[in-house]
Amino acid sequence: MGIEEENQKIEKSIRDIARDLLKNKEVDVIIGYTEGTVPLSTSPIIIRDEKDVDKLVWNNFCYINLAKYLAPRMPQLVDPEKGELKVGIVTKGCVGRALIQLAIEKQINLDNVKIIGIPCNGIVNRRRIEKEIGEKEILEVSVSEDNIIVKGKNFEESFPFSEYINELCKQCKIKSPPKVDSCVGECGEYESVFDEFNDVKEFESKTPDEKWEYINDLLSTCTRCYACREACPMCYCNLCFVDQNKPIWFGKTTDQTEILMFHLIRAMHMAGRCVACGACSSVCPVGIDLNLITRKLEQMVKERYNFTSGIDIDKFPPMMDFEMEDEQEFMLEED
Amino acid sequence: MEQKILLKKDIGKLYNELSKEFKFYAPINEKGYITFRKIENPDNIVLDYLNSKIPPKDVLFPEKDILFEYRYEGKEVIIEEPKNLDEKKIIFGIRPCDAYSFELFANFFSFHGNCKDEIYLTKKENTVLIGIGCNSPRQTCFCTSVGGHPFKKENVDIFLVDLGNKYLVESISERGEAIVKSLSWLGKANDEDKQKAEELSKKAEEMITTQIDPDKIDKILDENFQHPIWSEISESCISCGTCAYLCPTCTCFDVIDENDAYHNRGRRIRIWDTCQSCLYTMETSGHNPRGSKIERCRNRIMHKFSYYPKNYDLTGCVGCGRCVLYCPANNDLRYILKEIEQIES
Amino acid sequence: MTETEKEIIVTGNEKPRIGVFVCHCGVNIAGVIPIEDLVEYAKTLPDVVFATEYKFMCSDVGQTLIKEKIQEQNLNRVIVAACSPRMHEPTFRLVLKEAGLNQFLFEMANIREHSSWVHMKDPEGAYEIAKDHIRLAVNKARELVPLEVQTVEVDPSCLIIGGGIAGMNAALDLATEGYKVYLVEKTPTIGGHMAQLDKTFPTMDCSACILTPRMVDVARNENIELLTYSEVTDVTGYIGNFEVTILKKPHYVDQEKCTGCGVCIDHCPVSVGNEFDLGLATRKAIYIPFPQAVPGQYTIDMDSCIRCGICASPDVCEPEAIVYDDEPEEIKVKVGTIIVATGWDLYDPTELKQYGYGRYPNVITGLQMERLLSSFGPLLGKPVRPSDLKEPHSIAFLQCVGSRNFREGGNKYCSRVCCMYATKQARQYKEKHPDAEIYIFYMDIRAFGKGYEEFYESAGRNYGINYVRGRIAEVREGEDHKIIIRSEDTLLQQPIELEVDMFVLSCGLEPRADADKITSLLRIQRSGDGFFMEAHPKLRPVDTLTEGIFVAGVAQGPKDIPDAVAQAKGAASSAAALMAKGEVEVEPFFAVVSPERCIGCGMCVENCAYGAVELVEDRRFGTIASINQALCKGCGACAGNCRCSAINIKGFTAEQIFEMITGRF
Amino acid sequence: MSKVVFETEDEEEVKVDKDWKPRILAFLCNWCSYAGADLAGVSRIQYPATVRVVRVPCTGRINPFFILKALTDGWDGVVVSGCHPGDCHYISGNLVARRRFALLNELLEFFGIEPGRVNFMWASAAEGERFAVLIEKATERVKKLGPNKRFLKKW
Repeated sequence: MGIEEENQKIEKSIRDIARDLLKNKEVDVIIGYTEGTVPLSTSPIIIRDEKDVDKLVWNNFCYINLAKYLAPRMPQLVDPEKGELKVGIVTKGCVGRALIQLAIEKQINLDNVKIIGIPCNGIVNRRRIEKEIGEKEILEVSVSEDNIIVKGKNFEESFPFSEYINELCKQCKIKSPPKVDSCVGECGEYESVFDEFNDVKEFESKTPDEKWEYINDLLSTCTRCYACREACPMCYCNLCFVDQNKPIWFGKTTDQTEILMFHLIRAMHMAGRCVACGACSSVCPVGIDLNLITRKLEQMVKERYNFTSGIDIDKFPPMMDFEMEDEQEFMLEED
Repeated sequence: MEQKILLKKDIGKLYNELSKEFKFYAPINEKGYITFRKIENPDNIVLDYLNSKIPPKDVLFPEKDILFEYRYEGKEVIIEEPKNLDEKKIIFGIRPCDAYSFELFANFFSFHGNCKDEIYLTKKENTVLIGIGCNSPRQTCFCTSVGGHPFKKENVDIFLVDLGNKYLVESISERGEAIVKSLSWLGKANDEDKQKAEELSKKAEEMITTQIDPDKIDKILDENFQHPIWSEISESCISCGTCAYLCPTCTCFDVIDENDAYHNRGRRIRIWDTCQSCLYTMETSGHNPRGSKIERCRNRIMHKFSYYPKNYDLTGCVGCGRCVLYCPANNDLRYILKEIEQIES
Repeated sequence: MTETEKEIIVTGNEKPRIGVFVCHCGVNIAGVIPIEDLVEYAKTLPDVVFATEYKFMCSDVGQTLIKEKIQEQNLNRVIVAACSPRMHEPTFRLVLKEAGLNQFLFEMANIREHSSWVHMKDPEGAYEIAKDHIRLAVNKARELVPLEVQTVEVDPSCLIIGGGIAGMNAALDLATEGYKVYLVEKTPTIGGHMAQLDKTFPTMDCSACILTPRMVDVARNENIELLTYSEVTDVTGYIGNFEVTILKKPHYVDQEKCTGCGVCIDHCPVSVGNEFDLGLATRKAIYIPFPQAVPGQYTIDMDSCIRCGICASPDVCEPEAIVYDDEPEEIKVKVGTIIVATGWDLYDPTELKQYGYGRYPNVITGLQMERLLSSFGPLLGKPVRPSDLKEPHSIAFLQCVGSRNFREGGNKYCSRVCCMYATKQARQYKEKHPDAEIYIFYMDIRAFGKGYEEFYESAGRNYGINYVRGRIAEVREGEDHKIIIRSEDTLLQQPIELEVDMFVLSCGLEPRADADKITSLLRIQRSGDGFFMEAHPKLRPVDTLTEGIFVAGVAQGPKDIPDAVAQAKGAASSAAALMAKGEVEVEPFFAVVSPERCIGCGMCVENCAYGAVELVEDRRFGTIASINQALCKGCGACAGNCRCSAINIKGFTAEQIFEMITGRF
Repeated sequence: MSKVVFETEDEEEVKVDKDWKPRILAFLCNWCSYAGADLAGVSRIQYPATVRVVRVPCTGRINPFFILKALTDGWDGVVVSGCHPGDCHYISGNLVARRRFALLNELLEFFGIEPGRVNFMWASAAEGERFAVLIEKATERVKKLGPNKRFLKKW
């Protein structure tokens, strides 16, 4: 089955489930994706009425992690009388992981959430496509068979799908959301996820100088706009560490040191919590691809603490937990 | 004024001559997108581009702008003003919409001459803008609705039109005239060239399909501060601030101090801020009049389409379409404005 | 505070006025670091309004100097650059308090332990470090705020772990003073190792004769709750308020019904080695450790019991006291203080193959010799060779077995009792067998106690005991299980070979094998030798680093009976001092939550070892963390992990540490 | 005396003396490592004069900020030392911290900060000698790397 067909099937089932949920008053709103107004995009949408469910779409440009709309308790999702609304949410694997992780961190109540699980077949790496097309205006993008077809004035190019999806999607083992009680769509069971992390290991085999060069070059254009933070479903602090001013642990400018500090501390904060949705890279206005750092985070907690975030609602994230037997090979020892 | 011809192969020559006197900024391709950088090698200049992703505002209004530095000498505090403000700059290959944005900037940074920001104004004063006509506006562009045009020449010193293998060069200001004169080797333009430029201008104008009515919007906004539309508009917004960071007219900044305790020195810096940030307008008391993204999304629209016209008689948007194109949540400004237009007054 | 002195109120908003007091510590600091220069340097630091020096800041004169200057210079922050804060921080805090300044507006710069002493050979480096430590202290001092001392009530009760001579003495002292004591002993009887000894050096009084009356006193004392055959399984809480869980192991004999007739022992068909006699004699599966045991309670050793049921038959046990389905019992007590007196284990010489212990029947340990010599022992005080049960004519003792050994696996320390007990045992044997040949192989004799030297001297002179200076290279077994010893007499500088009937290894003392368990149970520390560590080797020899927990006896380090008793009394006295006051001041260093930053993720709840954090619903801020200050110890595990930096630790605030980091060089 | 000359006018050329002494900031937990350092002092064990000590109640208190701030603020190296696992005065503070340090250490290396710039270790109150030996080792590691430039905030 081609990807396009698959997507249409998923789209239909999303609409059917959403219609039923709204009809039966099981939920008050449905959060999903709708057609974008510019190529390579979709727009998140909140649907309140049964008749609008046909606005829901599913394709390979649904890069925003919808769990974000639940984390900061949107005013639109709270009714002055009823309190928190019951929400149905179109959930691909990483959205499902984010929801579970948020529930572990006591930020959402899964009782109020209906997970419309869908199997995701990968999100197109739009930054890469934009880059390869260069200074030509993309007017239309579609996925047919296994190719991404990009059309514009006087040109048409096609890219192999499996090559041009997000790096994280290529590695993704959790295509549909892990099963929890409130699943209404297609949810899977994941005990533990095997991953060799060859990409991370390859990077780590470099010398410190090479790594330093690479990371610096990668992050050098960061404008400290924090779009990555805002798109991240797991970033929901009232006052982010970058905004704290007592004491000011690091500056707010785009000096190299400060940029590195920001990304390093953000990585520290995401360790064991990051759900590898890639939203941060997709939204970066200057196109910084953070997937390598994301992969590193996954690899660290998996290999050290056998933990994969957002799978098991009963398992504490590694930073909340500890074992006497934890590895400590990095500790300085007498010879 | 007299129109000249610059052959594309002569860009390097132009750079070599002008960079003696000016710091030469031009669009280059950096990591897959176009941005304005100081040029070291003229071969890097990309003039055949749609529009830069990062607007050239950061040449004069950088993300990190040092306002002053101080240090202690003994008990005395010595304040050092920023140096090289009067450094001569050229911004080469700027699109008309971005050039127009500098005019909006001038309003903000001088506020009718009552409150002048010398740092910006001095820098602007010493900068020559060499614009280039926009042969193929994107489908997201709507400059013609907000006082612009793909071939608007008024805001630059020298205006170029891409004629294929050469540029039509037209000096607009006196300063531009002087520069063009100094480049004695420029060729002469013939009528055919001029006519072709005219055609390109018309063609470009036709390509812009989005039409909005800023005056009507201004009126509607006045009466609908509490309209439920703000909640709808902000619903899908993730408050990332991409719209503001990529906007050529956004001027909001935050002022911070950096201290180096050991060396007894420090500096005051201005950094970009965005009205989409949850800390924007946060008060020391902990109260924030724009506490939720409903208010913050409204502020962005109101600021550009209501407050700016009231303060300066101009729309605070140049219609470059960057926020439309790059919004991660595809919260399309064109559609937002259309919806506002439809509000019944 | 005298009348002329005024209280200095500090709100934290006024400009810091910091005073720096640099201590010479005699030559300890001044011998390495130029103090004058240090004072001059301190004066250049921002907000330092006064700096001076003195020979001994901790002395009365030094303290007075600080008090005067606080008043005179109107100081609102004080820094003493001297030794470790672990040494004198309390001293100087008191000085501030007396001078009318909040005692937490004080900071120490450690320029002795961390500078002059460790960089003696690099005076320039030491000076640099000292300057930086003063600078760091000044930076932190700027951020100090006054804190209120907290007091907690101290429950007038004490848990004593270990019923040996140290534990018993501590228990009796505290009970006499009227405090409730829970004396927990692992074995079925109290008495400890002292009960195994025959006579005690140097006075040669009978160990049992002086010990058993004390044991009875302990049992009889109303204030002492004796919990034998019991183990502490859990300790929570803090000084003044420890919650202790004790597991009472089942005896399988109903103490209420048992008359102690002993018929069961006669009928029990199982015979196993007797721990009390170190395997030199046997006991039955149902047993009493030794006749004078307190409590005199019978116990069935279920590991060796074959459950034949004989003892339970009414013919054997008329009162029907045997309870095979006896269950362990868990009791919980609340105590204000804890004394650890867990004692010692004897070094096991099996590993030292060259001495033949465990291979040759006539090689025994000193403690086994003690049992052989004991008139209460298995042989009623007539030592015989284990191989043929004949009285030996010649005996050799080897000193320092498992002590003073710097090689892998050895104990580096001196066990302090072996020289004396070997000499004592040799004298005892000589008294009964004047013809016997006794050799003591030693490295050097350590007879340091009162009357010890005289005792040792007389052993050689009056008893004809041969002291041979030299270590034994190896022993082998000769004919008739005799032991052939090869050694060198280092005084005569000639090798010797000697054949003796019996060979006694004077083994040293070791920390208890289960000391680890106690360490983690009580969160106290152990020194490098494995014994429990005192808070300060000189000045706080009975305290541990955990407030409210004291240590006594060999648990803290090898010692003889008088020292163990003295320390026990010291520990009892320290514990009593706490309980007598009824309350104790604790450092007000606990966690505080900024509600506006907290997001209620609950990470701190999981990370807190004391259960001091819980999530609560706040009307304004939603779900947020809340700290129970009574439970919080101020460790900061919550603060270190908080993504939102919503938690701060008083006394070690982020601002203070920030200032120290940024105030470099 | 050894000296480091930073010529900070644009090109930061750093001349390193052969016996250049790195400046290391050490975060020591109050109960084990600080006491261990004290014991090293009491025992007069000599180690290089490179560490300045910040006392913290427990390694659990140490936020990654502390370590990173020390690097951006110009310390040449950082040492973090606490109680051995299982011996924490606060039961498990060092175990919580250990996970944090493990991740921070890996991330620092991932970002290309030279291994050895930040050193984590355990030293108990009784291990004055071990403390001295490890400080010596940490000093050697930092010395080999030279002055901290990568993460240093440039003015």
